[in-house]
Amino acid sequence: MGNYLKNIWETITTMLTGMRVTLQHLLSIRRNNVTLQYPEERWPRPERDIGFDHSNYNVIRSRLHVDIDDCIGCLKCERACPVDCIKIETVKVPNRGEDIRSIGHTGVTANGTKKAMVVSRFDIDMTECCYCNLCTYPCPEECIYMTGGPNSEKHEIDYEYSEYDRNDLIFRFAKKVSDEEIESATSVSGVEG
Amino acid sequence: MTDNLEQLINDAVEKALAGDMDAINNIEDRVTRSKAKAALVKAKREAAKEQTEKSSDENSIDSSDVKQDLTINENIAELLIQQFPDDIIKELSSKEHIQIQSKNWLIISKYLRDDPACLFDSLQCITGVDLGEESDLEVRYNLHSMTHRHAVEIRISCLRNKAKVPSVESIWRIGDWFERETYDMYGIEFEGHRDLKRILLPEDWEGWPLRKDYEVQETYHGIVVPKVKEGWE
Amino acid sequence: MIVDWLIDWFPTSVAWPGLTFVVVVILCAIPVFVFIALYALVAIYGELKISSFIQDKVGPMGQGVGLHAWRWGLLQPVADALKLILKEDIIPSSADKKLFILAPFIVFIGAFIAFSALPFSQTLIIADMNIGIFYILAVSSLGVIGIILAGWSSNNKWSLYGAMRSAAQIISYEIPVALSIVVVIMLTGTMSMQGIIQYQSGLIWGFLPNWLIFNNPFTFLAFIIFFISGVAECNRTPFDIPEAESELVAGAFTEYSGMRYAFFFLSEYANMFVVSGVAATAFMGGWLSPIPGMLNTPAWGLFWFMSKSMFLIFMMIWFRWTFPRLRVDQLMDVCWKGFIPISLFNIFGVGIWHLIVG
Amino acid sequence: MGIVKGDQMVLNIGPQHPSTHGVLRLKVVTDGEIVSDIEPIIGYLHRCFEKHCENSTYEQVIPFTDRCDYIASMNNNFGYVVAMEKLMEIKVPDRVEYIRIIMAELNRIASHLLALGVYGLDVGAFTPFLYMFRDRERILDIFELTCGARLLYNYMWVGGVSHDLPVGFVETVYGFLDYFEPKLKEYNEILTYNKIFIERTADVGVLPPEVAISYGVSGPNLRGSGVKWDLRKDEPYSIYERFDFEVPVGEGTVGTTGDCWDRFYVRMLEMIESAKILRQALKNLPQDGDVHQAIPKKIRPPKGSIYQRTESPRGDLAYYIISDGSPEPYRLKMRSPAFTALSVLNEISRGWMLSDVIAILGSLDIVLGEIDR
Repeated sequence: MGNYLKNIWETITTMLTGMRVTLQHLLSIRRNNVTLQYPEERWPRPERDIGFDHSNYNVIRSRLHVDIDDCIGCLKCERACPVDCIKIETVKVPNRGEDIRSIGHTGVTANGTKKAMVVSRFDIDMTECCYCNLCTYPCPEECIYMTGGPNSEKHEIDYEYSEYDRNDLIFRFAKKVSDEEIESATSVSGVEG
Repeated sequence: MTDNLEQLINDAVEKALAGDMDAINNIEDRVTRSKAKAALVKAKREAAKEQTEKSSDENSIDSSDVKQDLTINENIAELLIQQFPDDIIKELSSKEHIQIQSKNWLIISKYLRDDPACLFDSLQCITGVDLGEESDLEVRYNLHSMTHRHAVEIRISCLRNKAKVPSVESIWRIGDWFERETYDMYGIEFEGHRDLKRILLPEDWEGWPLRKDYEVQETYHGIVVPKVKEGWE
Repeated sequence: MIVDWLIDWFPTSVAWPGLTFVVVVILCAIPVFVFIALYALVAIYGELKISSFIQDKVGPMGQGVGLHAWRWGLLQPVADALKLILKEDIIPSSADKKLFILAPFIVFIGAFIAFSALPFSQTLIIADMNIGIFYILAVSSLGVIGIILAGWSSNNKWSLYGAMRSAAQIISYEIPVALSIVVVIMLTGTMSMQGIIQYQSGLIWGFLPNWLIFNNPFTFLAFIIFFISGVAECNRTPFDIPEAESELVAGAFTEYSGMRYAFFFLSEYANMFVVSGVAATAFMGGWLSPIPGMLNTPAWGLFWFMSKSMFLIFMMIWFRWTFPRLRVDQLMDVCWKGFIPISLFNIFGVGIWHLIVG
Repeated sequence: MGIVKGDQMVLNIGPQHPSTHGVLRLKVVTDGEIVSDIEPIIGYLHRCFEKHCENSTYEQVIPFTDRCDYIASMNNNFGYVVAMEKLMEIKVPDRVEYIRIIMAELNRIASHLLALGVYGLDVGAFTPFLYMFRDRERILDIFELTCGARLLYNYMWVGGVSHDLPVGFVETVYGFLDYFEPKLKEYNEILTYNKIFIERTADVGVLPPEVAISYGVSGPNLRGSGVKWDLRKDEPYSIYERFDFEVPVGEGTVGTTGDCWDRFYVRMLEMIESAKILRQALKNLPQDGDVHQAIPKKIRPPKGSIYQRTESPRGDLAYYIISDGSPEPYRLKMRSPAFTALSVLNEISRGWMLSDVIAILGSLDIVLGEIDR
């Protein structure tokens, strides 16, 4: 009998304790609220300079970006990718470090490296990307990196990107010129050189 | 002019190495700035290289300590050799593992679990290994004792086309699932297992995926199994 | 009352007296249905908001398009209801079609007809029967048939589990409910709802309204048992084992969707109101004002009744978002080993008290 | 009167079910509400982790380990890099060790919060679940601040970590701890000591220590059975021997030792211990040092094999790595603690009710990503 009454007593007290906790939350919702009204308000993403050489680099891993003018086509990022979501094709140029205007090819990177390749294709399939950041580290020119967040001035890119067609999530960074144009441009300049 | 620039870059790099990235970021000319950055990267890499070399030197001294951390008990091998002289393959055994023949494995495992000097009451892991396309398969058992707090690794090799090992499911209950997993991946049959069937893969899967000579099946239930992604579109 | 008034109002010389009756019933049923629908919208909104506030969220805030785009998400329940109504009506191919279609209506009818005896105010009551409270107890357990039909006809194991649990639960909890009501009937000496309320007018101890919860400790206990058993009859947490979304997916309602599911939902909320209404009537003075003698017009009566019921509904919502769920056998334990002995003891106690004090 | 035996019914819980914690299927043989046999059917989430690893370089394995136990990715990274560093005999700088331990313990708290919250959901309490997720979110924010990812970090690398700590990190974590420690009282009030919760969990699904050891159950589940066994204490890896903390074990406070409540409460106590470790680590964190310093240029371990165990939030997480000297592992086997924990389900939930099976399954805290790999 004592046990029986003790049980009832425990039940009542612990339940009332629980109800007190929830009532406190109910009454102090203005102070406790943790949610945001999503499309209008957004969670601030941490902004931080980690000493990486892009002034706009953001620690957030949101979306890969390639400064294609700086890419020398070394394929290191393609090899580093664990899920093979990067595809690069290159064409050799006859003269290292020479601009080829017709296909918009710049000869020298921002770091001063003379390019030996025209990057004819640089596709990243963001549907497959696993955001591991492994491709950004081997890049000798630091031209592939993760961007995102409102604090990246250069790339006003949505944090939550979406497309109607999954093919639109394959990002094509190479200059939009056809293979024939590249071929003719590289061979012509070869003749001239 | 060029001397000036180089001087500027060198200064900036030195400052940056000391932790002041602003020195580089404040350079106004874009080309100079990127040159400075390139120099900084180079300098950092060299510094890192030096440090790795240095630390690898330290490692060679420390490596003796690392070995002592291991809880592997070397006496177990001697004990087993005394007890089961025919079943232990001494040539292939070392301090860290004991290679045994599969025939008496069930008896040995019972001994390992119950003998007061061993008391391996916990089977940590069963790992199947394919030793190469031409050679045998191997099963590795990592045992651990909660009482003595020591560990041992037992290895049993078996033929590739007639892979059979006695089951230890009755000794350590977790052997049940571990053996099913090894069977699933390597096709090693554990004799005496109550319910040996695939565990992770569907029951009608063909082949043993973790064998080195495994070839992906063409179709599964009429669905073409996609090969490695070859280019897009 | 309303029924009587309407019947009087009709010309008595109509050829078929039965027709009068049918017309009157329909005239009474329509406002009740509208009331249930409106009340359900309010209650659902309340549940959304209260649960959100308890959980440190703000709940629906009316961001978006269409019906959602209004202040504080006030139209959220309307949007939800419209969504449910417009959804495709799916009947599983292996279900027993007739019973499957019938089940939601039976559940709803059980809750619906109980409203006819609820006294909303001095004059606002559909029918003031002399066995009003007995009638409510009788018809509110009608819903269990609907739940069993739903579980059986869905031809789904989860539904069957839910239905069997629900049947056991509702039938068991009928007993403590009835035993607590016996306490009320003992004291008031009437089963008419209005009669019970009339008994509670006046003061007790000089300052408290003479409501039954204040009358004596046994009636207070009876109120607690009645209310908790009522929560169990509504299948709400901590007694929601027939639905038990983490165990039985959705219990008896697993296979239901769209309009039919909305009916189950509606009847759950209607049941909540019936339980709260009966508790408010039998123990908290119904439409009586908390300050005896003041604000006792019929309009204020409606207000007092609704606020008492809504307070009890708020308690149910509060329970739901605080407690875990009991296991099915523990639920039966609570009923058979806890509530029923205490209720019996209660009846005894009230009798003694009445002899000595009253 | 004998027990009336009714017809038995086979019930499939899952693969789509609210409380299977992933895509698990339980084939349950029931007699009314009583469960007489359970066969867990796994593999719905099999992603060929081990086969993948044999075809990736050692660096590329780390993102895959993230995805095994996606609730405690840091600890999975940690186990792998500890194994690799032992195999390659790399000594990492002190700062890196401290950073790793801070991250691992933060993730342990996050993982336990999820386990406890979801367990509340399993027994029907919705609100504690959201309270715990609210606090877990703060830990994820700290991770986001550190490495930019919230769930799958790829943070620990062989020989170092990917990003150095941000400015103000230590203060942020101190702030979190100051916020978090009082919250435990709230969880206890609303869930742990709630009578209904105790009724649902005490004496249910008792796992005796011998059975637990024989089934290879480890981590909080084993400690819930009263066995004082924690790899951080008993076989210290990294620098855990420098920290002062207790190993909480189940004591059967409200029921039998080894019941669901004990397993639940051990996790609750472990969060306090993790907070303790965090405070010590933050105090002693070396201020300077390059986190990339010890990262080898090429990861090519010498020939050999290693079996390294670490304590993940779910138990002994072990990696068996066999290297043949190439940049890709010859064989990489992951011994997942949740795998062994799930295998004991049938043993301890036979004879209980259907609702209890859900409660027992929840108390084992399984993550299907790790079981199926």
